Amino acid sequence: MRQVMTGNYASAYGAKLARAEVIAAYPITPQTSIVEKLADFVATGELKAQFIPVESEHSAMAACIAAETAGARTYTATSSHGLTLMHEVLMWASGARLPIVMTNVSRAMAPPWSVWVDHMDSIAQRDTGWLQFYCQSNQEALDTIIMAYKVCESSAVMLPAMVVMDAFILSHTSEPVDLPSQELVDSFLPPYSPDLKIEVGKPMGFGSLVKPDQYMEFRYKAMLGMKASRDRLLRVEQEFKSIFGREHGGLLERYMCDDADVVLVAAGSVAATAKDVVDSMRTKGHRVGLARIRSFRPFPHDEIRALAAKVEGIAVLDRSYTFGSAGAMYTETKASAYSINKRPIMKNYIAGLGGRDITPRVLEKIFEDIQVVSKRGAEDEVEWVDVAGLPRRWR
Amino acid sequence: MIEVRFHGRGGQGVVVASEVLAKAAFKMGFEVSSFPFFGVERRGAPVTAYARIDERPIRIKSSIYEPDYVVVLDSSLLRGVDILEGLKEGGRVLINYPSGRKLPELPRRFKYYIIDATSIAAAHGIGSQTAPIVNTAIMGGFAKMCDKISLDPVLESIREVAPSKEEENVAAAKEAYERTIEATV
Amino acid sequence: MGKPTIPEEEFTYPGSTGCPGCGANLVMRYLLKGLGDRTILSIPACCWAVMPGYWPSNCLKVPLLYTAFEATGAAISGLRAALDVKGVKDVTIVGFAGDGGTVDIGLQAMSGAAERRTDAIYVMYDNEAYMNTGIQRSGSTPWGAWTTTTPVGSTHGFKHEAKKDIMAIMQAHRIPYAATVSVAHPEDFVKKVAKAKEVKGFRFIHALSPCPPGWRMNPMHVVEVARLAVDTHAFPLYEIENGRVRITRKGKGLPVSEYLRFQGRFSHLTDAEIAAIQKTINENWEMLQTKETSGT
Amino acid sequence: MTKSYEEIPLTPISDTPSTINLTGYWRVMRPVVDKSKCKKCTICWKFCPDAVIKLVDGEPFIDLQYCKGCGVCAFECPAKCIVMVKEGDL
Repeated sequence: MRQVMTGNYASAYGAKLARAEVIAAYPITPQTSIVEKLADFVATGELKAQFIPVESEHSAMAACIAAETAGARTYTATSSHGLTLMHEVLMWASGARLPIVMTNVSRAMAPPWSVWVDHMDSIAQRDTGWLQFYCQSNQEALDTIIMAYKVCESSAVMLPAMVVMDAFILSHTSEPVDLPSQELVDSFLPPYSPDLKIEVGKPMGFGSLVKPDQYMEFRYKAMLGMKASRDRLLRVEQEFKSIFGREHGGLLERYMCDDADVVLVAAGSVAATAKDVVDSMRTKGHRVGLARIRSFRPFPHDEIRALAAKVEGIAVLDRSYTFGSAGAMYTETKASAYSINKRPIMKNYIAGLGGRDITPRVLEKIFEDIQVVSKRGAEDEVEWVDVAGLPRRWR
Repeated sequence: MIEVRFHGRGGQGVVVASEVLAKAAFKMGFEVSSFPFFGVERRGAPVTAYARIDERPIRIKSSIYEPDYVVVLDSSLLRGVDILEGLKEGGRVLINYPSGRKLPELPRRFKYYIIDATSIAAAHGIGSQTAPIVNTAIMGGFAKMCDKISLDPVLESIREVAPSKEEENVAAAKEAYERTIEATV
Repeated sequence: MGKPTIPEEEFTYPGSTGCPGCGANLVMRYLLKGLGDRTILSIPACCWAVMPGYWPSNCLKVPLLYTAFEATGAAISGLRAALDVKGVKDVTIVGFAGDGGTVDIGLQAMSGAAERRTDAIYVMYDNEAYMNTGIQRSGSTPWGAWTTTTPVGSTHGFKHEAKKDIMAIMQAHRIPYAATVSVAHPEDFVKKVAKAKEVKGFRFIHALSPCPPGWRMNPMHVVEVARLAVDTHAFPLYEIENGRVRITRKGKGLPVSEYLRFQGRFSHLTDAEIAAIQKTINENWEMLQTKETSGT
Repeated sequence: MTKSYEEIPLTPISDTPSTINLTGYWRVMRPVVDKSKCKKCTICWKFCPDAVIKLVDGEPFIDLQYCKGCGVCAFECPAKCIVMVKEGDL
C-alpha cells in the first residue's frame, strides 16, 4: 500500500519488514526518527526484537556485531559523526563477516558544524569492507534495506551493508512509499541462519589472532565475498522485481544513456533531480544522460567501462571531496574507464557540500560545461561548483 | 506542478501543515513531496516548510524558490520575513490574520486570502488559549484558496496526523474553510 | 589427603600463551570453575586476547567473542539481546577485560551496559597497567608504581596519581552485585563468582591479577604477592550486594612494605614514600570499614 | 604451514585446543616433585596458572609438555616437596 512518509520512517519500516531481531542505536540528527520509530515498533510489540539503547555509536555497532555473531539479524542507523565514530568497528563487522545492515543518513562532517547532507561521512568509510548503496528516493531506502539483507546474508557474500540516504532531502522529506506486506517480504527474505554462530556447547573463539603467514588468506576471502556481492545484488534485484514489481537500477542506474554524447555520473538524491534536467535538456535537443552510482561498494567497474566506451564526455558529481586528490566517485569512475581504448574526456564537479542545494540550474550548467569540455578538454579537471569568490557563476 | 511554501515559527507545526497538504493531495491521486527547511531552529524562530504536488512522480529534490502558493501561519512574520520572495506572478498567499484588521501594504500582483485561524483554533480548544495551534485550521483555508485541493481529503489527513482532539481539529479546519476570504489590498 | 577446595573440573586447556606465572591465567581458571560451561565470554584487546593462542588455537572450553578494546560493555549487551530474542536461557554472559579496557578506554561502554542493567557479569582482571603493550600506566596503576610511561627519572619519576576506585564507580551505578577477588583466595573467588552467577542484572568482579613481568617480580611469587595485597589491605576483599558493603576477609593488617618489597616496580620508593602509601591504605581501609558498618 | 584460503573459515574462528602449543619449551626452571614428602594437600594443583598439574589420588603429576616453570607450585607447597631445577640439570 502506498503511503506518504519520510525517508526515516521508510527506513524504519524497512528494518521492521526485514524482521530485524536486535536493534542497537544511538540518536543523532537527522537519523533520530528512524530509531524512535523502531523503538515504538518494539515497545508496541509490532516488531519482535530487542532494542538496545546504547550509549554511543561505537557501542551500537559493537553490540550489533556481538548479536549478529550470536545469530540474530541486526540493524542500526546513524549519521555523520556517529558513522565516523564507528569506523573501527565497521572494519570489525566486515572482518568478522557479519551481514549487518545499517542506514546512514549522510551528513557533512564538522567543523564547520553542519547537520545537512554531503557524502563525506560514508565516503570516508569506503575501505571498511562494507557494501554501500546510495538511494535517491524513500522507496529505494526501504527496498534497499530488505534487498541488502538478502544480498549480504548469502553464504558467498557474508559482509555488512550500508544504505546511504541523504540528510533531510530524503530523511525528512515525505513522499509516497509503497509499503509491501509482511507476507510478501517474508516470501522474499528468509530468516537469517548463519552456518556458524556463537553458542554454548561450541567452545570456539570468534575473531582470534592470526599470524602473518595466514592473515592474507582471510582478507582474500573477504575480497571474494565483496566480488560475489556484485552478481548477487543483480540477481536479488531481479527476484525483488518479480515479487514487488519494481527495481532500482542494479549497481549503476542508467537514464537516457544509450545515445548520449555526455553523461553525468552522480550518487544519491541529486540523481533524481538530474533526471528532470536530462528530460528538459533532451527536449532542447541535447543528447545527455545520467548514470547513477547506486552501489559504490562494490563499484560498478564493468558498467562504467561499458558506458565510457560509448560517450564523449563524463561529468562526475561528488558530494564530498578527498583532500589531496579529487572526489572519490570521480577517481574511481576514471580508474574504471582507464582500460578502454577510446576514453572519454572526464571532469569532476564538487558540489552540494554541507547541504548546499544542487538546483536543476546548477546541473544544467554542469551538463553544458561537460558538453564543451568533451570537445576541447578540461582546463581544471576538478572544479568546485557554486563557491562564492570563484569566477564562474552557477545560479 | 504546484509548489507551496509555508511560513511559521518553530513549535507552530509548520512541517505538519505541509504534511497535511501532501497527504491530502496524495489522497486525491496526486504525486506529492513535502519537506521542512532543513534547519535546527528552536521554538519561536521563523521556519519554513514546503510541498510539491504534481500529476507525475516527483523526482526533483532541490528546494522551492518560486512557489505558486505561500501560507503564513503567523501574521507577525509579515514583519521581518520576506514571505513573498520568489512567489510566481499571480501567486496566492494565505495569511492567518486577525479578523477585522486591515492587511498592511502588499504588492497587488498577488492574491491574498485571510483567515483568523488563531481565533478558530482557540475556540475549538486546540492548543492553549494563549498559544492555539493553527496548523490544522489553516489547511481548511488552503482548500478554499487552492482550486486543486478539496476540503474532504484535507480533513481526512488532519484526522491522521492530529495527535489528539481529532474532531476539534477537523471542525476548526471546516470552519476555516467557510470563513476564508479574499482580501483586498 | 586433602580434598580440593575448589571445583576440580577445568575449563581451560594447557598451552595458553600467557607468561609463566601469569595471574590472569589464574583469574580465568577460577572464574570458569565458578561459572561452568554454559558461559559465553567476550574479551577485548588485552593480554587475554592473545593468550588463547594464534588461530586456530584456543585454551578455553567455553565460547569466546573477541571484541574491540573499548567495546566489551556493548558486546555483552549485544550477546544478551541476541540470546533473549532467540529465547536461549540459562547462559551466563561474561565480559572479561583488563584494567585499561575497563577503567580507561572501556569505561563508557561498561557504564552503559551497567546503566542498561545488561544481564551479564563483567570481570576486570587488574594487572594495574597496559601489560599487553608492555607495561604502560593505566588509570588503574597505583600511586608510586614504575611503568614505561611513568619512568623513574630525576625530575618526576613513578606514577603520581591515585588508582581509580572502580568498585566505587560501579557501586555508584547501583548494580546488584560487585565483589573483589584475589588469586590467592580461590575458594572465596569461586564462591563469589558462583554467587554472582545467580544474580540477575549487571554484576562486576574486580580481580587483582599480579603480573610478573609488569610488576618486576619473580613469577613464583604471584600467589604470595596477591595474598600480601589482601593482608596489607592494599587490595581488600569485599562485596557490595544491593548497595551493602561487606568485607569478606579482614586480612592480617601487615605493613604495606611487605607487599611492595616483592615488586621491582616499587623498588625506587623512599621510606617516606612508602609511608605515604601506608597512610592512604590505612585511610582507605578505615573508609571501607565505615562503609561496612554504615551499610553503604 | 599456511593453509589455502579454501581450507579456512570466513573469519578466524578458533576451535583447536591450545594443547597444540607445547609451552614446555619455554621452561628454564623445571619443577621436580619429591613424592615421598608430598602430603597430598592439592595446593600445587590449585595454584598452577596453566592448569598443567593433574592429581592422581591427590598426588601431583606435572605435565612437562606444557609447564612453563613459573615455580608457583614450588613456592606455595607447604611441605616444600617441589624444587625448581635448571633445565638440563638433574
